[in-house]
Amino acid sequence: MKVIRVSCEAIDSAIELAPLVPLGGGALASFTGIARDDDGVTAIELEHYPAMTEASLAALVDDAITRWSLLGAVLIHRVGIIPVGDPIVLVGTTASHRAEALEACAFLIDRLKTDAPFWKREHRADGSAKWVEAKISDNARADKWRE
Amino acid sequence: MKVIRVSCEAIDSAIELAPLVPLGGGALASFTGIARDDDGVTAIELEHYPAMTEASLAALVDDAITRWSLLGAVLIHRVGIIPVGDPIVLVGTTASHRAEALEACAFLIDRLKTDAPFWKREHRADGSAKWVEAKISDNARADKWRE
Amino acid sequence: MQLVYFARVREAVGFEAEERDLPADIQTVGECLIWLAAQSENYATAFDDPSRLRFALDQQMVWEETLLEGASELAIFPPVTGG
Amino acid sequence: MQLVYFARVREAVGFEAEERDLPADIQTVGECLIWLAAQSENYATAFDDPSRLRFALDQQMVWEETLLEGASELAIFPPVTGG
Repeated sequence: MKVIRVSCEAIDSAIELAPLVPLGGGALASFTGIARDDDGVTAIELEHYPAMTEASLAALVDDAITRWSLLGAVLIHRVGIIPVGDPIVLVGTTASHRAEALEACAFLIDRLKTDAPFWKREHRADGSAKWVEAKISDNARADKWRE
Repeated sequence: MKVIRVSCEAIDSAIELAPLVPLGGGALASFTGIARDDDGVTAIELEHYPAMTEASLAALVDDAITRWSLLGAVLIHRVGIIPVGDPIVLVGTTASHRAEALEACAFLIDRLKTDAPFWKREHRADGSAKWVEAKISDNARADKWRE
Repeated sequence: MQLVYFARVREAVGFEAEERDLPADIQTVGECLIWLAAQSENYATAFDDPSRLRFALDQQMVWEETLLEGASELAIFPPVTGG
Repeated sequence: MQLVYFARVREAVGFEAEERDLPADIQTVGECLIWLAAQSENYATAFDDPSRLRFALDQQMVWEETLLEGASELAIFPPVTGG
Protein backbone atom coordinates (compact mmCIF):
# COMPACT_ATOMS: atom_id res chain seq x y z
CA MET A 1 0.00 0.00 0.00
CA LYS A 2 1.45 3.40 -0.87
CA VAL A 3 0.11 6.94 -0.79
CA ILE A 4 2.05 9.59 -2.72
CA ARG A 5 0.59 13.05 -2.99
CA VAL A 6 1.46 16.66 -3.59
CA SER A 7 -1.04 18.58 -1.47
CA CYS A 8 -2.25 22.17 -1.70
CA GLU A 9 -4.01 21.84 1.66
CA ALA A 10 -2.70 21.37 5.19
CA ILE A 11 -1.39 17.87 5.98
CA ASP A 12 -3.04 16.00 8.89
CA SER A 13 -0.44 13.40 10.00
CA ALA A 14 -2.93 11.30 11.99
CA ILE A 15 -5.34 10.90 9.10
CA GLU A 16 -2.62 10.26 6.52
CA LEU A 17 -0.76 7.67 8.63
CA ALA A 18 -3.88 5.75 9.72
CA PRO A 19 -3.96 3.47 6.62
CA LEU A 20 -0.50 2.14 7.57
CA VAL A 21 -1.64 0.67 10.92
CA PRO A 22 -3.78 -2.27 9.71
CA LEU A 23 -1.16 -3.57 7.23
CA GLY A 24 0.20 -6.09 9.71
CA GLY A 25 3.54 -4.46 10.38
CA GLY A 26 5.02 -4.55 13.86
CA ALA A 27 6.77 -1.22 13.29
CA LEU A 28 5.54 2.13 12.02
CA ALA A 29 7.93 5.07 11.63
CA SER A 30 7.10 8.61 10.58
CA PHE A 31 8.79 11.94 9.96
CA THR A 32 7.15 15.37 9.74
CA GLY A 33 9.00 18.41 8.41
CA ILE A 34 7.52 21.57 9.90
CA ALA A 35 7.75 25.14 8.60
CA ARG A 36 9.77 27.14 11.15
CA ASP A 37 9.95 30.86 11.93
CA ASP A 38 13.79 31.01 11.76
CA ASP A 39 14.77 34.68 12.10
CA GLY A 40 11.49 36.31 11.24
CA VAL A 41 10.08 33.94 8.59
CA THR A 42 6.27 34.13 8.62
CA ALA A 43 5.49 31.65 5.84
CA ILE A 44 7.28 29.31 3.48
CA GLU A 45 6.28 29.06 -0.16
CA LEU A 46 6.89 25.78 -1.98
CA GLU A 47 7.15 25.79 -5.79
CA HIS A 48 7.33 22.48 -7.62
CA TYR A 49 7.52 20.92 -11.11
CA PRO A 50 4.03 19.37 -11.41
CA ALA A 51 4.80 17.08 -14.36
CA MET A 52 7.76 15.56 -12.47
CA THR A 53 7.07 15.79 -8.74
CA GLU A 54 4.77 12.85 -8.09
CA ALA A 55 6.77 10.61 -10.42
CA SER A 56 9.98 11.42 -8.55
CA LEU A 57 8.33 10.79 -5.17
CA ALA A 58 6.83 7.53 -6.46
CA ALA A 59 10.24 6.36 -7.65
CA LEU A 60 11.70 7.02 -4.18
CA VAL A 61 8.84 5.18 -2.47
CA ASP A 62 9.16 2.18 -4.81
CA ASP A 63 12.90 2.09 -4.12
CA ALA A 64 12.28 2.19 -0.33
CA ILE A 65 9.60 -0.52 -0.49
CA THR A 66 11.95 -2.85 -2.33
CA ARG A 67 15.07 -2.13 -0.31
CA TRP A 68 13.41 -2.45 3.10
CA SER A 69 10.51 -4.79 2.19
CA LEU A 70 8.01 -2.26 3.50
CA LEU A 71 4.37 -3.27 3.94
CA GLY A 72 3.31 0.31 3.20
CA ALA A 73 4.56 3.87 2.74
CA VAL A 74 3.09 7.37 2.75
CA LEU A 75 4.84 10.39 1.23
CA ILE A 76 2.94 13.67 1.13
CA HIS A 77 4.49 17.05 0.36
CA ARG A 78 2.66 20.34 0.58
CA VAL A 79 3.01 23.12 -1.99
CA GLY A 80 1.92 26.76 -2.08
CA ILE A 81 2.13 29.16 0.89
CA ILE A 82 2.65 27.30 4.17
CA PRO A 83 2.24 29.20 7.45
CA VAL A 84 4.91 28.71 10.07
CA GLY A 85 4.04 25.78 12.36
CA ASP A 86 2.35 23.78 9.62
CA PRO A 87 3.80 20.53 8.25
CA ILE A 88 5.60 20.81 4.89
CA VAL A 89 6.20 17.08 4.37
CA LEU A 90 5.04 13.82 5.92
CA VAL A 91 6.82 10.48 5.53
CA GLY A 92 5.32 7.27 6.93
CA THR A 93 6.66 3.70 6.64
CA THR A 94 5.58 0.37 8.07
CA ALA A 95 7.40 -2.96 8.10
CA SER A 96 7.58 -6.12 10.18
CA HIS A 97 10.50 -4.80 12.24
CA ARG A 98 11.73 -1.43 13.42
CA ALA A 99 15.08 -1.32 11.62
CA GLU A 100 13.41 -1.46 8.19
CA ALA A 101 10.71 1.09 9.06
CA LEU A 102 13.16 3.56 10.68
CA GLU A 103 15.82 3.33 7.95
CA ALA A 104 13.33 3.59 5.08
CA CYS A 105 11.81 6.65 6.75
CA ALA A 106 15.20 8.37 7.03
CA PHE A 107 16.03 7.36 3.42
CA LEU A 108 12.82 8.93 2.06
CA ILE A 109 13.23 12.27 3.77
CA ASP A 110 16.97 12.47 2.97
CA ARG A 111 16.58 11.56 -0.70
CA LEU A 112 13.46 13.65 -1.41
CA LYS A 113 15.44 16.68 -0.26
CA THR A 114 17.89 16.22 -3.12
CA ASP A 115 15.88 14.33 -5.75
CA ALA A 116 12.34 15.79 -5.77
CA PRO A 117 11.74 19.07 -7.68
CA PHE A 118 10.64 21.45 -4.92
CA TRP A 119 11.95 24.93 -4.16
CA LYS A 120 11.42 26.84 -0.89
CA ARG A 121 11.02 30.57 -0.64
CA GLU A 122 10.96 32.23 2.78
CA HIS A 123 8.49 35.09 3.29
CA ARG A 124 9.04 37.67 6.04
CA ALA A 125 6.80 40.15 7.80
CA ASP A 126 8.32 43.03 5.85
CA GLY A 127 6.98 41.48 2.65
CA SER A 128 10.42 40.35 1.46
CA ALA A 129 10.88 36.86 0.05
CA LYS A 130 14.11 34.88 -0.43
CA TRP A 131 14.80 31.56 -2.14
CA VAL A 132 16.35 29.03 0.21
CA GLU A 133 19.77 27.76 -0.90
CA ALA A 134 20.33 24.00 -1.06
CA LYS A 135 22.59 22.74 1.76
CA ILE A 136 25.73 20.75 0.97
CA SER A 137 24.97 18.63 4.05
CA ASP A 138 21.71 17.53 2.38
CA ASN A 139 23.69 16.13 -0.55
CA ALA A 140 26.04 14.31 1.78
CA ARG A 141 23.12 12.69 3.64
CA ALA A 142 21.47 11.67 0.40
CA ASP A 143 24.68 10.19 -1.00
CA LYS A 144 25.13 7.86 1.94
CA TRP A 145 22.00 6.01 0.81
CA ARG A 146 23.30 5.45 -2.70
CA GLU A 147 24.93 2.07 -3.20
CA MET B 1 9.18 19.21 27.19
CA LYS B 2 8.99 15.47 27.85
CA VAL B 3 6.15 13.03 28.43
CA ILE B 4 7.04 9.63 29.92
CA ARG B 5 4.23 7.28 30.83
CA VAL B 6 3.41 3.65 31.43
CA SER B 7 -0.19 3.32 30.25
CA CYS B 8 -2.85 0.75 31.07
CA GLU B 9 -5.11 2.12 28.32
CA ALA B 10 -4.76 2.17 24.52
CA ILE B 11 -2.23 4.67 23.16
CA ASP B 12 -3.51 7.31 20.68
CA SER B 13 -0.43 8.43 18.72
CA ALA B 14 -2.04 11.58 17.34
CA ILE B 15 -3.04 12.89 20.75
CA GLU B 16 0.23 11.95 22.42
CA LEU B 17 2.43 13.49 19.69
CA ALA B 18 0.45 16.73 19.38
CA PRO B 19 2.35 18.55 22.19
CA LEU B 20 5.59 18.13 20.23
CA VAL B 21 4.42 20.19 17.24
CA PRO B 22 4.38 23.72 18.77
CA LEU B 23 7.87 23.42 20.32
CA GLY B 24 9.53 25.15 17.38
CA GLY B 25 11.34 22.17 15.93
CA GLY B 26 11.63 21.80 12.18
CA ALA B 27 11.68 18.00 12.48
CA LEU B 28 9.40 15.57 14.27
CA ALA B 29 10.09 11.83 14.20
CA SER B 30 7.98 9.05 15.68
CA PHE B 31 7.98 5.28 16.06
CA THR B 32 5.04 3.06 16.98
CA GLY B 33 5.49 -0.59 17.96
CA ILE B 34 2.32 -2.55 17.17
CA ALA B 35 1.19 -5.90 18.61
CA ARG B 36 1.19 -8.40 15.74
CA ASP B 37 -0.63 -11.71 15.23
CA ASP B 38 2.52 -13.68 14.34
CA ASP B 39 1.51 -17.34 14.00
CA GLY B 40 -1.77 -17.26 15.86
CA VAL B 41 -1.07 -14.71 18.61
CA THR B 42 -4.35 -13.05 19.67
CA ALA B 43 -3.04 -10.71 22.37
CA ILE B 44 0.24 -9.68 23.95
CA GLU B 45 0.52 -9.26 27.70
CA LEU B 46 3.11 -6.81 29.04
CA GLU B 47 4.38 -7.23 32.62
CA HIS B 48 6.65 -4.53 34.09
CA TYR B 49 8.52 -3.54 37.25
CA PRO B 50 6.44 -0.52 38.41
CA ALA B 51 8.99 0.89 40.85
CA MET B 52 11.65 0.95 38.11
CA THR B 53 9.93 1.35 34.75
CA GLU B 54 9.24 5.07 34.55
CA ALA B 55 12.62 5.91 36.06
CA SER B 56 14.39 3.80 33.43
CA LEU B 57 12.37 5.39 30.61
CA ALA B 58 13.04 8.87 32.02
CA ALA B 59 16.78 8.17 32.12
CA LEU B 60 16.72 7.16 28.44
CA VAL B 61 14.73 10.26 27.47
CA ASP B 62 17.09 12.57 29.40
CA ASP B 63 20.05 10.90 27.68
CA ALA B 64 18.43 11.39 24.24
CA ILE B 65 17.53 15.04 24.94
CA THR B 66 21.12 15.82 25.89
CA ARG B 67 22.82 13.83 23.12
CA TRP B 68 20.63 15.16 20.30
CA SER B 69 19.59 18.54 21.81
CA LEU B 70 15.94 17.61 21.43
CA LEU B 71 13.26 20.27 21.96
CA GLY B 72 10.87 17.59 23.21
CA ALA B 73 10.34 13.83 23.57
CA VAL B 74 7.43 11.48 24.21
CA LEU B 75 7.87 7.88 25.41
CA ILE B 76 4.74 5.91 26.27
CA HIS B 77 4.64 2.15 26.82
CA ARG B 78 1.48 0.17 27.37
CA VAL B 79 1.16 -2.62 29.94
CA GLY B 80 -1.47 -5.28 30.58
CA ILE B 81 -3.26 -7.29 27.88
CA ILE B 82 -2.86 -5.67 24.44
CA PRO B 83 -5.01 -6.87 21.56
CA VAL B 84 -3.30 -7.54 18.26
CA GLY B 85 -3.27 -4.39 16.08
CA ASP B 86 -2.95 -2.02 19.05
CA PRO B 87 0.20 0.02 19.71
CA ILE B 88 2.50 -1.32 22.45
CA VAL B 89 4.93 1.61 22.52
CA LEU B 90 5.09 5.13 21.11
CA VAL B 91 8.28 7.17 20.75
CA GLY B 92 8.18 10.81 19.60
CA THR B 93 11.07 13.27 19.23
CA THR B 94 11.38 16.81 17.92
CA ALA B 95 14.47 18.86 17.16
CA SER B 96 15.55 21.69 14.87
CA HIS B 97 16.77 19.27 12.17
CA ARG B 98 15.85 15.83 10.97
CA ALA B 99 19.11 13.99 11.76
CA GLU B 100 18.74 14.67 15.49
CA ALA B 101 15.03 13.78 15.59
CA LEU B 102 15.43 10.56 13.54
CA GLU B 103 18.53 9.30 15.40
CA ALA B 104 17.13 10.06 18.86
CA CYS B 105 13.91 8.22 17.93
CA ALA B 106 15.84 5.11 16.82
CA PHE B 107 18.02 5.34 19.97
CA LEU B 108 14.99 5.41 22.29
CA ILE B 109 13.25 2.40 20.78
CA ASP B 110 16.49 0.37 20.54
CA ARG B 111 17.62 1.11 24.09
CA LEU B 112 14.22 0.71 25.77
CA LYS B 113 14.10 -2.82 24.36
CA THR B 114 17.18 -3.78 26.37
CA ASP B 115 17.12 -1.38 29.32
CA ALA B 116 13.49 -0.96 30.42
CA PRO B 117 11.96 -3.66 32.66
CA PHE B 118 9.14 -5.03 30.49
CA TRP B 119 8.34 -8.66 29.67
CA LYS B 120 6.07 -9.83 26.83
CA ARG B 121 3.90 -12.88 26.96
CA GLU B 122 2.09 -14.05 23.79
CA HIS B 123 -1.48 -15.35 24.22
CA ARG B 124 -3.01 -17.67 21.61
CA ALA B 125 -6.56 -18.62 20.74
CA ASP B 126 -6.12 -22.04 22.39
CA GLY B 127 -5.60 -20.26 25.73
CA SER B 128 -1.87 -21.01 25.82
CA ALA B 129 0.58 -18.27 26.79
CA LYS B 130 4.34 -18.13 26.21
CA TRP B 131 6.99 -15.66 27.41
CA VAL B 132 8.82 -14.03 24.55
CA GLU B 133 12.58 -14.63 24.55
CA ALA B 134 14.90 -11.64 24.27
CA LYS B 135 16.57 -11.40 20.85
CA ILE B 136 20.37 -11.22 20.59
CA SER B 137 19.89 -8.76 17.71
CA ASP B 138 18.20 -6.37 20.13
CA ASN B 139 21.32 -6.32 22.28
CA ALA B 140 23.49 -5.67 19.26
CA ARG B 141 21.32 -2.73 18.17
CA ALA B 142 21.33 -1.27 21.66
CA ASP B 143 25.10 -1.62 21.99
CA LYS B 144 25.78 0.41 18.87
CA TRP B 145 24.38 3.47 20.68
CA ARG B 146 26.72 3.08 23.62
CA GLU B 147 29.86 5.22 23.39
CA MET C 1 16.87 -7.64 51.71
CA GLN C 2 13.58 -7.36 49.76
CA LEU C 3 13.69 -9.77 46.81
CA VAL C 4 11.31 -9.20 43.87
CA TYR C 5 10.77 -11.56 40.92
CA PHE C 6 9.18 -11.07 37.48
CA ALA C 7 7.89 -13.06 34.49
CA ARG C 8 9.37 -16.56 34.17
CA VAL C 9 11.37 -16.21 37.42
CA ARG C 10 8.27 -15.26 39.41
CA GLU C 11 6.48 -18.33 38.02
CA ALA C 12 9.38 -20.65 38.84
CA VAL C 13 9.70 -19.33 42.41
CA GLY C 14 5.92 -19.25 42.95
CA PHE C 15 5.51 -15.67 44.25
CA GLU C 16 6.51 -12.13 43.29
CA ALA C 17 8.33 -10.87 46.38
CA GLU C 18 9.83 -11.91 49.71
CA GLU C 19 11.95 -10.50 52.54
CA ARG C 20 15.18 -12.46 53.25
CA ASP C 21 17.95 -12.00 55.85
CA LEU C 22 21.07 -12.81 53.83
CA PRO C 23 24.06 -14.42 55.58
CA ALA C 24 26.74 -11.83 56.40
CA ASP C 25 29.34 -13.32 54.03
CA ILE C 26 27.20 -12.64 50.94
CA GLN C 27 28.74 -9.59 49.20
CA THR C 28 27.59 -9.60 45.57
CA VAL C 29 24.47 -10.27 43.53
CA GLY C 30 26.07 -13.46 42.19
CA GLU C 31 26.82 -14.81 45.66
CA CYS C 32 23.22 -14.07 46.69
CA LEU C 33 22.03 -16.04 43.69
CA ILE C 34 24.10 -19.11 44.61
CA TRP C 35 22.76 -18.96 48.17
CA LEU C 36 19.14 -18.64 46.92
CA ALA C 37 19.54 -21.57 44.51
CA ALA C 38 20.42 -23.74 47.52
CA GLN C 39 17.27 -22.90 49.46
CA SER C 40 14.84 -25.26 47.66
CA GLU C 41 14.11 -27.29 44.51
CA ASN C 42 11.98 -24.46 43.11
CA TYR C 43 14.69 -21.93 43.75
CA ALA C 44 17.27 -24.20 42.18
CA THR C 45 15.37 -24.39 38.88
CA ALA C 46 14.65 -20.64 38.99
CA PHE C 47 18.22 -19.50 39.75
CA ASP C 48 20.62 -22.17 38.50
CA ASP C 49 21.50 -20.51 35.15
CA PRO C 50 22.62 -16.91 35.78
CA SER C 51 23.21 -16.37 32.06
CA ARG C 52 19.39 -16.35 31.59
CA LEU C 53 18.86 -13.83 34.41
CA ARG C 54 19.16 -10.07 34.74
CA PHE C 55 19.31 -8.03 37.97
CA ALA C 56 18.39 -4.61 39.35
CA LEU C 57 19.53 -3.28 42.71
CA ASP C 58 17.28 -0.50 44.09
CA GLN C 59 15.80 -0.21 40.55
CA GLN C 60 19.15 0.21 38.78
CA MET C 61 20.35 -2.42 36.25
CA VAL C 62 23.36 -4.28 37.77
CA TRP C 63 25.53 -7.36 37.09
CA GLU C 64 26.38 -10.46 39.11
CA GLU C 65 29.63 -8.92 40.33
CA THR C 66 27.90 -5.81 41.69
CA LEU C 67 28.19 -5.41 45.47
CA LEU C 68 24.92 -5.54 47.46
CA GLU C 69 26.37 -3.00 49.92
CA GLY C 70 23.36 -1.71 51.84
CA ALA C 71 20.88 -1.90 48.93
CA SER C 72 17.33 -2.64 50.08
CA GLU C 73 15.76 -4.29 46.99
CA LEU C 74 17.16 -6.86 44.59
CA ALA C 75 15.03 -7.68 41.52
CA ILE C 76 15.73 -10.88 39.56
CA PHE C 77 14.13 -11.39 36.13
CA PRO C 78 14.65 -12.80 32.63
CA PRO C 79 16.17 -10.55 29.90
CA VAL C 80 13.63 -7.79 29.16
CA THR C 81 11.41 -7.93 26.06
CA GLY C 82 9.61 -4.58 25.94
CA GLY C 83 8.95 -2.25 23.00
CA MET D 1 12.37 21.53 -27.55
CA GLN D 2 10.06 22.71 -24.75
CA LEU D 3 12.12 24.56 -22.14
CA VAL D 4 10.69 25.00 -18.63
CA TYR D 5 12.21 27.10 -15.84
CA PHE D 6 11.62 27.19 -12.05
CA ALA D 7 12.32 29.34 -8.99
CA ARG D 8 15.32 31.68 -9.34
CA VAL D 9 15.91 30.64 -12.97
CA ARG D 10 12.32 31.43 -13.95
CA GLU D 11 12.67 34.87 -12.36
CA ALA D 12 15.98 35.57 -14.12
CA VAL D 13 14.61 34.52 -17.51
CA GLY D 14 11.29 36.29 -16.97
CA PHE D 15 8.86 33.44 -17.86
CA GLU D 16 8.26 29.81 -16.94
CA ALA D 17 8.31 28.06 -20.32
CA GLU D 18 9.12 28.49 -23.99
CA GLU D 19 9.42 26.44 -27.19
CA ARG D 20 12.84 26.67 -28.90
CA ASP D 21 14.21 25.14 -32.12
CA LEU D 22 17.75 24.19 -31.12
CA PRO D 23 20.53 24.31 -33.74
CA ALA D 24 21.28 20.80 -35.07
CA ASP D 25 24.81 20.69 -33.65
CA ILE D 26 23.57 20.89 -30.06
CA GLN D 27 23.88 17.37 -28.60
CA THR D 28 23.95 17.66 -24.81
CA VAL D 29 22.25 19.58 -22.02
CA GLY D 30 25.49 21.50 -21.41
CA GLU D 31 25.76 22.60 -25.04
CA CYS D 32 22.15 23.73 -24.97
CA LEU D 33 22.93 25.81 -21.91
CA ILE D 34 25.85 27.57 -23.61
CA TRP D 35 23.68 28.33 -26.63
CA LEU D 36 20.88 29.70 -24.42
CA ALA D 37 23.28 31.90 -22.42
CA ALA D 38 24.23 33.60 -25.70
CA GLN D 39 20.62 34.51 -26.60
CA SER D 40 20.24 37.60 -24.40
CA GLU D 41 21.52 39.49 -21.34
CA ASN D 42 18.76 37.96 -19.19
CA TYR D 43 19.62 34.48 -20.37
CA ALA D 44 23.31 35.12 -19.75
CA THR D 45 22.74 35.97 -16.10
CA ALA D 46 20.31 33.03 -15.72
CA PHE D 47 22.52 30.39 -17.35
CA ASP D 48 26.14 31.49 -17.03
CA ASP D 49 27.01 29.37 -13.96
CA PRO D 50 26.06 25.73 -14.60
CA SER D 51 27.36 24.71 -11.14
CA ARG D 52 24.31 26.47 -9.66
CA LEU D 53 21.83 24.75 -12.03
CA ARG D 54 20.20 21.33 -12.14
CA PHE D 55 18.44 19.73 -15.12
CA ALA D 56 15.66 17.28 -15.94
CA LEU D 57 15.03 15.82 -19.37
CA ASP D 58 11.45 14.57 -19.85
CA GLN D 59 11.06 14.76 -16.05
CA GLN D 60 14.14 12.64 -15.25
CA MET D 61 17.08 14.18 -13.36
CA VAL D 62 20.07 14.49 -15.77
CA TRP D 63 23.54 16.08 -15.95
CA GLU D 64 25.16 18.52 -18.36
CA GLU D 65 26.78 15.71 -20.32
CA THR D 66 23.47 13.92 -20.90
CA LEU D 67 22.47 13.70 -24.58
CA LEU D 68 19.26 15.52 -25.57
CA GLU D 69 18.56 12.79 -28.13
CA GLY D 70 14.90 13.23 -29.04
CA ALA D 71 13.75 14.38 -25.61
CA SER D 72 10.84 16.81 -25.75
CA GLU D 73 11.18 18.79 -22.48
CA LEU D 74 14.24 20.20 -20.76
CA ALA D 75 13.72 21.72 -17.31
CA ILE D 76 16.39 24.05 -15.86
CA PHE D 77 16.27 25.02 -12.17
CA PRO D 78 18.36 25.73 -9.06
CA PRO D 79 19.31 22.86 -6.73
CA VAL D 80 16.08 21.60 -5.09
CA THR D 81 15.17 22.58 -1.52
CA GLY D 82 12.09 20.51 -0.68
CA GLY D 83 11.25 18.55 2.50
